[in-house]
Amino acid sequence: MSGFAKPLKIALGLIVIAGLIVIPMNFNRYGLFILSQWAVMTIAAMGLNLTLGYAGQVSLAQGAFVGIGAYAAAIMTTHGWPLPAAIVVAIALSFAVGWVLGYPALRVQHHYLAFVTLAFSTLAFLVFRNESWLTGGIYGISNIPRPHVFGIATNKPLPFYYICLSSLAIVSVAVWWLIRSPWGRAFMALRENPLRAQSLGIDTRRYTLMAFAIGSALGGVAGALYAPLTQYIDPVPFNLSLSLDLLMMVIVGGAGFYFGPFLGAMIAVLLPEWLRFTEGYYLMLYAIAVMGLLIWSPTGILGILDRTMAARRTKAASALRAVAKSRLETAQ
Amino acid sequence: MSDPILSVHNLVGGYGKMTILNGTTFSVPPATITTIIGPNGAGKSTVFKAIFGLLKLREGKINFAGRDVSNLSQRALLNAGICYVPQGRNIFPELSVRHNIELGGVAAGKDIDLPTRIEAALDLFPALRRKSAQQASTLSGGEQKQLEIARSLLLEPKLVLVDEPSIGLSPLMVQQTFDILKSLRERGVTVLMIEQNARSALEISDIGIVLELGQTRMVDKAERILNDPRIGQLFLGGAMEESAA
Amino acid sequence: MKSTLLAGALLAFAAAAGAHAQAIKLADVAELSGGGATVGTNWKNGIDLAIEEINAKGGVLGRKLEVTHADSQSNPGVARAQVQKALDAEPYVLLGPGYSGSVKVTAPLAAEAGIAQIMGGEAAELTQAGNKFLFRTSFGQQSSMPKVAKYIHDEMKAKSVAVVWVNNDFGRGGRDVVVKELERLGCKVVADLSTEAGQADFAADVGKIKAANPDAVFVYLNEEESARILKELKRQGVTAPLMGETTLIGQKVIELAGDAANGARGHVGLTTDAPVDLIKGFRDRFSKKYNYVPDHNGLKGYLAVYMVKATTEKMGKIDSRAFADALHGLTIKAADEPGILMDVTFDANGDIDRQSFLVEVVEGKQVVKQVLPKMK
Amino acid sequence: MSAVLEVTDIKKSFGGITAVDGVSFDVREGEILGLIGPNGCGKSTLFNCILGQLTPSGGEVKLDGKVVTGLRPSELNKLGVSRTFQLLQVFPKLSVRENLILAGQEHQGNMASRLVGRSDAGLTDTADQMIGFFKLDHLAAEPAGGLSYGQQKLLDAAMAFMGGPRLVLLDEPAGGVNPTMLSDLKERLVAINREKNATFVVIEHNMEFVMSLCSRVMVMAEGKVLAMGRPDEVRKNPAVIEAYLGH
Amino acid sequence: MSNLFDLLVAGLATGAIYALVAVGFTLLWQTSQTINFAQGEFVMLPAFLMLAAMHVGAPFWLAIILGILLSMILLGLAFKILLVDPMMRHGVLPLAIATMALAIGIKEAVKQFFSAEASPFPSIVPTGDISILGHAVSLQSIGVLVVAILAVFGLTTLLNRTSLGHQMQAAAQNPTVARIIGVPVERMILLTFLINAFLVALASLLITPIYLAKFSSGEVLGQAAFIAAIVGGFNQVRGAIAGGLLIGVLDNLAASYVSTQYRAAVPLVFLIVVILFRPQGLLGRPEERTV
Repeated sequence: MSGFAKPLKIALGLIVIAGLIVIPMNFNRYGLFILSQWAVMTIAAMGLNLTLGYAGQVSLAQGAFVGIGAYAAAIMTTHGWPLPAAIVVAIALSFAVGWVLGYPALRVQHHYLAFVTLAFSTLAFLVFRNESWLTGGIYGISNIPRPHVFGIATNKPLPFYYICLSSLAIVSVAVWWLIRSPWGRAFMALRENPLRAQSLGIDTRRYTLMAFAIGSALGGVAGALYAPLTQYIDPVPFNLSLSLDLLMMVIVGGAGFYFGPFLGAMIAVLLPEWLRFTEGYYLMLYAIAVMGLLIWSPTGILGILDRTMAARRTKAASALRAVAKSRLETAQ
Repeated sequence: MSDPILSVHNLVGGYGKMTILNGTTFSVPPATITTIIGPNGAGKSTVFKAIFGLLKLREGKINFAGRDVSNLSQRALLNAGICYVPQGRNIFPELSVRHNIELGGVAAGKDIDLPTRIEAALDLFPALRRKSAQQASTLSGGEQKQLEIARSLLLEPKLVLVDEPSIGLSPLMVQQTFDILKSLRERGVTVLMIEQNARSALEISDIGIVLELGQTRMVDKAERILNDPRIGQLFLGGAMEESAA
Repeated sequence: MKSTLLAGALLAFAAAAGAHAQAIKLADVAELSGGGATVGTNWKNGIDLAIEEINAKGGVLGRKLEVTHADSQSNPGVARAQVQKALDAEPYVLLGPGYSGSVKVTAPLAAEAGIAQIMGGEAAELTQAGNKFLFRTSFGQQSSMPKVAKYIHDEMKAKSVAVVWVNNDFGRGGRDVVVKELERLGCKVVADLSTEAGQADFAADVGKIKAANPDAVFVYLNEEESARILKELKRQGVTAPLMGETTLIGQKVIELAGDAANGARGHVGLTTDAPVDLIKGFRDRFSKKYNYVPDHNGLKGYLAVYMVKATTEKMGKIDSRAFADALHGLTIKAADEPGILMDVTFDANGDIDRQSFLVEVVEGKQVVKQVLPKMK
Repeated sequence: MSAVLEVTDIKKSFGGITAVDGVSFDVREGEILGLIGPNGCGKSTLFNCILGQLTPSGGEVKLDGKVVTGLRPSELNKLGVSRTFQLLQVFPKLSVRENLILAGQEHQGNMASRLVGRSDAGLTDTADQMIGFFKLDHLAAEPAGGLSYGQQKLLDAAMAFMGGPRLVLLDEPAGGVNPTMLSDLKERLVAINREKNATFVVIEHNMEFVMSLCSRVMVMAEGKVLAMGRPDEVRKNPAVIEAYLGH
Repeated sequence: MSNLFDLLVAGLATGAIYALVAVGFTLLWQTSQTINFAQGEFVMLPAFLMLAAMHVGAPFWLAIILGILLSMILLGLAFKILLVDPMMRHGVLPLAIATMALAIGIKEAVKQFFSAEASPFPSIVPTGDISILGHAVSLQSIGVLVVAILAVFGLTTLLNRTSLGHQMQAAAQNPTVARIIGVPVERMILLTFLINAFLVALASLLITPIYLAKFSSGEVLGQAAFIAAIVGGFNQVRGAIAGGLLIGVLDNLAASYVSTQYRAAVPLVFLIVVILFRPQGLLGRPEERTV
């Protein structure tokens, strides 16, 4: 990424943003729905990228937090609360649950942590399904209203797409700010060397819990948008496979890269849609594409950039070494 | 000096795009202890990997006991009589001490009398015999190093490559390990060693090799290298020598 | 690099499907992968078979039928997107989905677009929300379950019943209605057991049934699970009579469960095993084309297309807006339209009325014990 | 000179094995204490008990007269106790400068201010000074993982000093470092010791390094203190020769 | 509590299958740090290979042999060479994700090329019951239990009593050193993949007559085996066996005595408790920590 000059990067960013605002105006409802879904999934994946990519805490439960956010929003808005209030509650709730789920991370790491969060994810699904008094059980919650913003109804796909897009924008800025702050640096320290981090005064407990809680809260935000987007939720979409999908988005995009989730969500949400023309084969092709991509670049799409840069650096170092003068000779 | 048992000529190689060895050349006479010294990153361990076929050579030749062994497989090298004891902890922690040693004979297949050789190896290391039924992870650091050496002796090698045997060992343990190497030399085994603890290593060595930036800077009798002021200054921590008691 | 990818994404949407003239376009959204894949695949195959037949005979009002299939992945969110996509292409009629949850999320969209939706869902509430564009292809649970409860009470003379159901919207829906009905009739539900879709080991569930010692067992699971529980019931020696729906006594279950299916009874609204010549013919054609015997979902998909044909021919024109009105209150006779297989009437809610059967498995064969006439 | 660190009767056992068995000593303000002993004698375990990485089974650690036993490593670090590690412990993907900023940031402000405040926590200048002091200038923007082993060891040490510690525990700083680089490191340590009046405890096997750097040396064997004294005294102690030094 | 006996037998029989699958799972983890999320699909596929062989006219015994061979080629050799080898060096996660994708791919392929329907599958063990202590126990359960125990016993003997087994362990515990002392590490790793493929094919043969051959039947099994492996000890063969049996029994007891709605939760809660208080698993060895 450092290959570009700064003004060029800014210009590129502006073009993309303008494109995301203007081009969908001509889209049909399906296109807008998919694009909205992309925005929502990107938010959830950004949360996971924070927890996993930056802070190195493997979580297979992000889908459950999307579910928690979605149920919070669905239950509240169907009871007449406005969506912003529901989003605040969704954030608070998933933040709190994420904080609690962070505690196992203080005891175990890596694949063990993955297993704990995986179990949590399935448990959350069982609660969504079995506690029908609250969640409507397997029947789910239907007729979830879409909000009015500044007096404009967002029942139509385009206005609601803009809600998703602006939420994505807000989250993107917040995450960008977070990762370049000392907190972001502390998160990376957790990922790269928690032991050393501790001895440098970094309160690894608090940062670990924060990484979980903030990442989960973003999952909650995504969920709170997902509910009014589909206007009906049931437990099935929030089972383990959503968590795995989100993980796939983060890894395929490039874990620990700011733009990774954008790309990863694009592949996970859009690629299957593009492949639909192959009918019965589309999921098979999608699976093959994901495997191929990972074989090509196990560090994700953005990992390719990193690799090229590392290769360039090695080459330079190697050349430098070849011409370096021996100290023994200079001493003579 | 008699014909060298090992000679490497103009080795060029590295990892990926990084070239570490830039024409390393030296030879080692039989039944000696030879120590390679040099700064971090000089390519010392890389030379060992190259000799032991763990690094694909871009150029160069390795001759061992009169035959070309460049880019042979590990199994072939082991059977030709070269053993390699890498840096750090190199045991199989969950297998018993005896099974660890036994694995040293894998390369020879069914051609050797394994039980006899295991017994012979255990005779050399009484501490290991006492603990032969225990899991290898229960051994102390020094005993683990002994286990590695014992294991490498199972094939009755002619040349042993030892990378930093003293790292993390107390001075007493270092002495014991060096004593073992000396006893190997007495049995006619050639030892090629890398040591950061260069001064002590050169004291027990016959030959010293100075490696820098992947090239051989100097090959000479160990004592002459020890006494070379430039070497002392650059590679043995000259400043330290003055303040040392 | 990001921008080019994005631009590509945006362009791909802009180039959404162009319009085709001439053929009558139907859109199908079904569960082709995920938990409902078996349901959706049967449904899809039924549709394809019907369209092939109709087109071979010259189509509808001289125009061929054409269908696009889309996979909902058994996920309501995806179903919504796919139905949205299908509706954007302005189909004549929308077919599917099969899962009630997916129907719930998509029905308002079709209604808003004014396009009739012929679906496979059986949950009671679907047709009770006043949606004027939604039609069933089979009995809703609100009409089938009372018949089951009545049979258990009247014919089996059961005072206590164990209810085993699969914990998805299908199973839960049936369970809720049947339990209500049983209690109304004065039967005691002594065991109320939820099971997981795809569950393999029923030892514990059957153990509980055995412990409850009921006069009858009502089993409401998917076909494979039905087969597994039948085997386990036999193994543990449960002797109480078994009652179920099509999913308990279908040919597929008999094939999978073998001897263990003998004696099981069920109410069958729609089955390829019905003693009706037209249905036998359908079954033969289907098995010939796809190499397996369809379940009731295959029939539903097949019927959905013939509903389109019959209604359109009745209207005498191809008019998407008028379709729903024309189908409400319509009676289609098998004599007029053999593809509908049995006489059927649609009410103002889009619910279906048709003959149904009470069947028992005897020596690996379905035997019809009772024919239940149309309700009206 | 007052004692910065007082360790009283520290014990630590794992399962049935006693790794540290009642060790007591103190470290005086401004001194460099060496800690030597055979492998497995409990040196590192002792370090980890002092630093809060492990909870001792018994005993007490006092810092400036206050009991700090059971505090977490991060809390101890904020009280001015810093350390280096036996094996390489830098943050390989962060640049050298970022590594150093990270090492100091938790000593600035509080959690909230670190979230909303400046992204470098105002430490860029301090970090650059430290970079200069350890002669890493040309590498400031390089990822730490790309540095040579010796350079990483220097960075590791530099990081330990970013928070302006009173007491630094160094675990085998010489291990795997070539002699030339090592004399550089020693020079830096001595300078910081003198200029900033920082106190050091050093675990090391390299006798030349220990003997030339330390004012006092403590020898451990089998979890107990075997000897404590000036380097030359310790070196002649028969028990130490028997258990550790040999010859 | 006559019920309890039935539950235990059923639980053990299911658990034995979990154990077979979990053992292969831990083998892959030990030799190549592969967390195989497609392990359930690996069990599902061989049955279809055998069915396919029977469809083209092979007798059952030949179909079994062909199925096992094919699964060793596809799920052992090809899986290792095409997917694991290129990614092994890049850490656990990308490979885990790739196996998730593989799981989708296998399921979809079976559905597309074979059938979305469940198919019956012949049993190698005669159906029917025998009476043990007055309880009817199905021969299938006993058959499953016996074959699974034999397979696992054979495997542990191989690993602990033979030189080949020691070489495999060496390759798993420290591949670099194993290579240096002449252990053909690549061949050992390949061998574990082949063993895994053999075990899943065996599990497939045992379980499919009961579970039926269906493209989605691997999902439940894979997750159960996964939990079993972790609970028992991720890095120990004997742990996986204990975990498998335990989860099988626990699942049945949970369904009986807790709640059918939450039966799936019990093994999961157990899993969380085990990880938090004994992360290495009940019989596992603690993984090394550097403090």
